[in-house]
Amino acid sequence: MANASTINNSRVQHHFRNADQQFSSSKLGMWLFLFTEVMFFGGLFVAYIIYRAWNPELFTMAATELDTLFGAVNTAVLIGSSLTCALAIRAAQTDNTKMVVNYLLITIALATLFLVIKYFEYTAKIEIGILPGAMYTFEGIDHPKASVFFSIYYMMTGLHGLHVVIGIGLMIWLVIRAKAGDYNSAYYTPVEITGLYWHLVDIIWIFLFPLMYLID
Amino acid sequence: MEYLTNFFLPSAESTYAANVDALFHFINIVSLILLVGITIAIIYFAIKYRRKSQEDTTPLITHNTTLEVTWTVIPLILILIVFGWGFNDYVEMRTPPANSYEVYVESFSFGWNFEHPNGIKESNNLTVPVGTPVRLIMRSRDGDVLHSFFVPQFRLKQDLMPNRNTYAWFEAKNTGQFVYFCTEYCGGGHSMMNGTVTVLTAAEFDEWNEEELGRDLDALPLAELGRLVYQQAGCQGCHSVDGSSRVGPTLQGLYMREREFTDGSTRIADEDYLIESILYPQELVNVGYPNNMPNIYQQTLSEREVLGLVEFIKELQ
Amino acid sequence: MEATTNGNGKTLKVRYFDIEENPETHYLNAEKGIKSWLFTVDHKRIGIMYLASIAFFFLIGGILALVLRTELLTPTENLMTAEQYNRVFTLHGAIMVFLFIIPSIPAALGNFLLPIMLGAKDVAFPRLNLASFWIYSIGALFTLASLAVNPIDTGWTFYTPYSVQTGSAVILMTFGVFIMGFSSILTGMNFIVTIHKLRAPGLTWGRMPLFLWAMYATSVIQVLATPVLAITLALLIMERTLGIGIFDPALGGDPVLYQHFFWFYSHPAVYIMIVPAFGVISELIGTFSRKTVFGYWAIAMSSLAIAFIGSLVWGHHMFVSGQSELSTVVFSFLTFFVGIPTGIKIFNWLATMHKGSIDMKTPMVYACMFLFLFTIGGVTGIMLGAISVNVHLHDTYYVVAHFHYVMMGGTVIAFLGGLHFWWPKMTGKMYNEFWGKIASAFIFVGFNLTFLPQFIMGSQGMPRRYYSYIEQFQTMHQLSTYGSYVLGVGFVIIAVYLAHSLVKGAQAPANPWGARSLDWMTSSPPDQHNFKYQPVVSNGAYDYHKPMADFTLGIAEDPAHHGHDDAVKVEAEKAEIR
Amino acid sequence: MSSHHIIPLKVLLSTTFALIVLTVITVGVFYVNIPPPFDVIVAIILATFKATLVAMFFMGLYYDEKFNTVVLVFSLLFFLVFVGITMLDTMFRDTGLNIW
Ligand code: HEA
Ligand code: HEA
Ligand code: HEC
Ligand code: CUA
Ligand SMILES: [Cu+2]
Repeated sequence: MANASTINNSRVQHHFRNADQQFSSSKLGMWLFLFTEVMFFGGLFVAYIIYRAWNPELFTMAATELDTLFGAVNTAVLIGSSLTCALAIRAAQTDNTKMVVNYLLITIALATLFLVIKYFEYTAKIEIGILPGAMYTFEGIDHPKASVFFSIYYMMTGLHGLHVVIGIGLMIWLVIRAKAGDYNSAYYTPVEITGLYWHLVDIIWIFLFPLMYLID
Repeated sequence: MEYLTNFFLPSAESTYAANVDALFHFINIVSLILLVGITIAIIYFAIKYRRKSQEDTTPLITHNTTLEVTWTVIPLILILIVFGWGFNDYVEMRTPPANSYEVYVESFSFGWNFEHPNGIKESNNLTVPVGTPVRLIMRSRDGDVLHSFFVPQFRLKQDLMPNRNTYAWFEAKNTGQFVYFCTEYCGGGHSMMNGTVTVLTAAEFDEWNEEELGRDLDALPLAELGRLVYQQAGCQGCHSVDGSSRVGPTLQGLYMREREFTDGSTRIADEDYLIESILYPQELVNVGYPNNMPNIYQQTLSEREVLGLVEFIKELQ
Repeated sequence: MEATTNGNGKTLKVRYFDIEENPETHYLNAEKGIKSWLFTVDHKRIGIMYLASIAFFFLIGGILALVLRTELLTPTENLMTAEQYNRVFTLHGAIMVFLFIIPSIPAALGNFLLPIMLGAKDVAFPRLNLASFWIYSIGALFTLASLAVNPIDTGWTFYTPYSVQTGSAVILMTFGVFIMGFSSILTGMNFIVTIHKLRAPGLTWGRMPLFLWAMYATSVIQVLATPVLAITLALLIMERTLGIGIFDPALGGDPVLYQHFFWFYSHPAVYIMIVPAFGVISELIGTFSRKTVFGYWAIAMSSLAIAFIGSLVWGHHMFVSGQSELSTVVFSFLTFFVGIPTGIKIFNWLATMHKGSIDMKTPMVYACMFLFLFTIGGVTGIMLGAISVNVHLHDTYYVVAHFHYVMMGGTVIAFLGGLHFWWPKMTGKMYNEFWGKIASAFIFVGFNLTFLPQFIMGSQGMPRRYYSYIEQFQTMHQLSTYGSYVLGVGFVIIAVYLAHSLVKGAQAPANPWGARSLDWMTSSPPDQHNFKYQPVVSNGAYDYHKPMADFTLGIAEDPAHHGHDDAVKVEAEKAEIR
Repeated sequence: MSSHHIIPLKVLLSTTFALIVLTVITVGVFYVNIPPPFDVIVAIILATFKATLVAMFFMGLYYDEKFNTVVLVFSLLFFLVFVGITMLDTMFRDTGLNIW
């Protein structure tokens, strides 16, 4: 959504009084969007919390099937990508177009790394029959609702993964525009706003990691 | 007054019904007073202050704290009364007396089974003694959907779920027959999922118990048994015996009639066909009907019961 | 076109300008061709497109209502089988709620009016606004597709496990609703940002028309609650496709949890429907009583209070669902508190009429009708909130009557009032006052005849979503059905005279009602960019005690054009530009 | 305009450092085996702390218009309402009204 509002290059759109007004409007819009994201993921967190409160033993048993190392590494990867993303904004603010592109590329690389790791995680599970819902065939967890845990796991990490993919798409688009020299200290709203989005993706993972992987 | 209250609410036949009604009438009266007041004000203002000329001017009145506090506080008091009152009765409605007579209620698409403590089973009619608290332990059949047990005259309603029990209780004040409905939407047969609660005197109830317990199902002629199963296994919810169409086709005149199926084939409804369509309803689906007859009767019905059903259907000519 | 003003709290030099009557070019004819509509970023045109869409869906929903009422004329089968009936009421409910009433006032009237009332040229994100409309259309297409495939029969609430088991096209339908949810969210975001950032110089929060306060509160609910609907429906789709077992008891899930999720959105959604209606009523009553709205701040803040309290009460739909007794009691307690701010509004409107100069034009007739009907709907909501009574009334026609009184008697009536009120502004044409009043009479009579009997049969125990019923209820059902026909006639009359006014109606003046807010300070229909000048506001939206001359303000962007050269200086107190 | 604040490099780098350290602590705490429910509480507190850092410095809320912070806090509040009230049901089923 952020993009649609700001496609117009550095020019101020006709209904805004000045660039400042446009910038702070876009930012407020993005924050409201993040608000909806919080509630969107919130639904899944509610399901998580309630099922965990109902079946604490299930969550302890099931979490052993998740690889803490993968989770921890991915946390670090995302934190790193948040940093490079913030640096990309900084570069734009300081009129350093080349670094904008470079930082964005690093961010994209890290995001891709995150997905690759997730891919290995998923395949390892799928191989032993840990699939969401009705397709679940794994027998290693002795609990009638084991499949529900993994449904929640797949829904949450899957939705998060989808956000990562969207983030990568947005950043590729930013790279293209940045290469064309569209961003500078006077106008960098899309970078700033995509950054906000990306940090939220990071924040959600910060919560997912201990809640999914670190249950004992 | 009597007439008016009966006009709005069905007769109050359980011990707590009268309390519920009292609150109902209280809210109605308060609401009516409010509504009449508001309506009079609208009409009065609209006439008294109607625009007399285009040059009319109006005074500047931005607010009036006293007035505003008044119409905040009065409703506040009213809602607290209504909440407390409703809460109080609710506690009663949710707290069955300790010595209640317990009945297990099972709902399924589309019918009801009741099981008494002494093992008597009934379908689509619940028989209880008057003046005795009855506690319902309710559950929907495994794999089924939600239903809700509603007896208007008892002011009783509770949803049933397939995954856990829910509870309700009532104590009937008078003998008689009272309709119950299913009030949680459950599909094609939702509006046919009704039945009756029969309230008997203590003596009648004992008599009824004896009669039911004394009945030897194995000695019953097949067709008689079939009729019983028809009533109790839920067939009744979907199949009529008088020619009218419910969720499924009527059973009247079915025997030896030619049937048409969605796969284009046809078949004469002989004994074999009847048995198959009861035990494996998903195989052949009649044209014009949904494929939603429960696929459970291989497990729930004995061979003799199925034969009984067939004999019963054969007699419905 | 930036008006180079910089008045952070300073005094502004302001010139009067005349409003052009019946301009040659305006937003409707500034550009031509179907593309100039479909790809417009003009909030006014988007508003009109929404208006057309919701009128279409109201027609469909209404026809379905008449069909289902006709089926209920007798206890036996009249037109259709039980399965078909179930589809009809589900589609009626779903279309009316998701395709008609939720976008009705916010997306149609709101889009048209919000920037104009703010003195802005457009909403903050015009392209996003167009995207919202397209998202709505795509969602609607999915819904219609489900109609073609296998119309859904779950009730508009999609309760599990029935919605998981039924063979109808639940996925298409819920996916359509899921998509439309995003349209709602984006519109809400857009409006919040617009109200925060694009108010004209001098338009302080305290001078905003109450319609904008209502839209603000509505937008907050939209942004807050709709994502939960989205995730709920997404999970429902997953339940059907993957069997994830969160809501389906057959797989270890919990159906009551589904109900929490659904109502966490859908209860606040009823305030998405009614709060904009409150906004419209404030405008109507202020204008046609020609009097300062009594208790401006109380009305403004009560919208926010309703939005807030309304988010805490969703469980009152689940009193007999098997949720814990504790939560039942808490939900009942909280439910009643919505009545307080709502009551404040009702009484403040009455107080506004007191000592006013009341002109009973059609919009005002609807406003008074609203006060009457909505009060009935509201107090019966209080009845339903009382736990012990709710146990008896839940899922009976009493509930059906309650929600039609608030949705149809409240929102739709307010919408009709608003439609007539702003019709001259939107189209530049006057509607026929005589036929307007005749139709409103039909609607009033038909409506009460339809839904009053439903209260009675509901209390007597007639369950809802019933295709047939026991004979005892037949009289009431028949009254109700006849009432719905009268209602239908009313709507046909409206459709006819509104269509007629488009072709043959008299030209509308810029400000036919002598109103004071900015939407009336521009021509009818408005200029493509709303105002020829950047307006500057120095009066409240309801300062009816001041002479009209104070209100036509603007900063001449081009003094040679329409501006009086002997400009008058006006003190614009605290004219803040943010 | 405050929202155009350029966040100092030092702030960004130390935030990252703090986040990594906190991640290590989170994992470390896991191996300490705190008894439930305190393990969850500690994990949530740590995660909240990390999230706050990200929001304040990476997302610039610390330098930004206050209203944006209000929006974020509000969303969390509503999430808590959603969980909290729903749990009044899910945690108290079949306890009847004896809680009073
Ligand atoms: C526009 C939509 C709308 C609005 C505004 C409301 C407003 C209210 N509703 Fe309604 N409601 C629905 C739409 C709406 N509702 C729908 C669609 C359903 C059914 C869904 C389904 O199952 O399909 C429903 C169902 C519903 C139920 C569940 C019924 C059941 O299924 O068992 C309850 C129970 O508490 C309820 C309560 C209320 C209350 C307390 C209000 C309050 O907001 C009303 C406040 C207003 C007033 C109180 C009147 C004005 C005040 C005064 C004149 C002051 C004096 C007041 C007092 C003394 C209190 N509603
Ligand atoms: C906005 C919401 C809305 C509106 C306006 C209506 C309007 C009407 N509704 Fe409905 N209704 C619902 C929302 C709404 N409804 C919902 C949510 C349900 C629950 C569904 C469920 O259980 O799942 C329901 C259920 C419902 C039932 C219960 C079904 C059952 O439980 O078995 C009934 C029965 O009488 C009914 C009747 C009516 C009638 C007669 C109207 C009338 O007011 C309709 C009048 C309208 C017309 C007759 C249209 C005429 C229009 C024209 C002729 C053209 C005009 C064109 C222009 C102006 C451009 N509705
Ligand atoms: C949920 C509703 C439902 C219930 C309960 C149900 N049926 Fe059916 N039945 C149907 C439907 C629908 C059909 C038609 C579709 C088909 O042929 O499968 C049908 C078909 C039949 C047929 C074939 C009828 C014909 O016209 O060819 C017979 C016989 C039958 N059912 C017997 C029974 C008996 C006996 C029971 C109870 C033990 C029973 N049904 C319970 C819905 C139901
Ligand atoms: Cu069973 Cu409705
Ligand atoms: Cu509600």
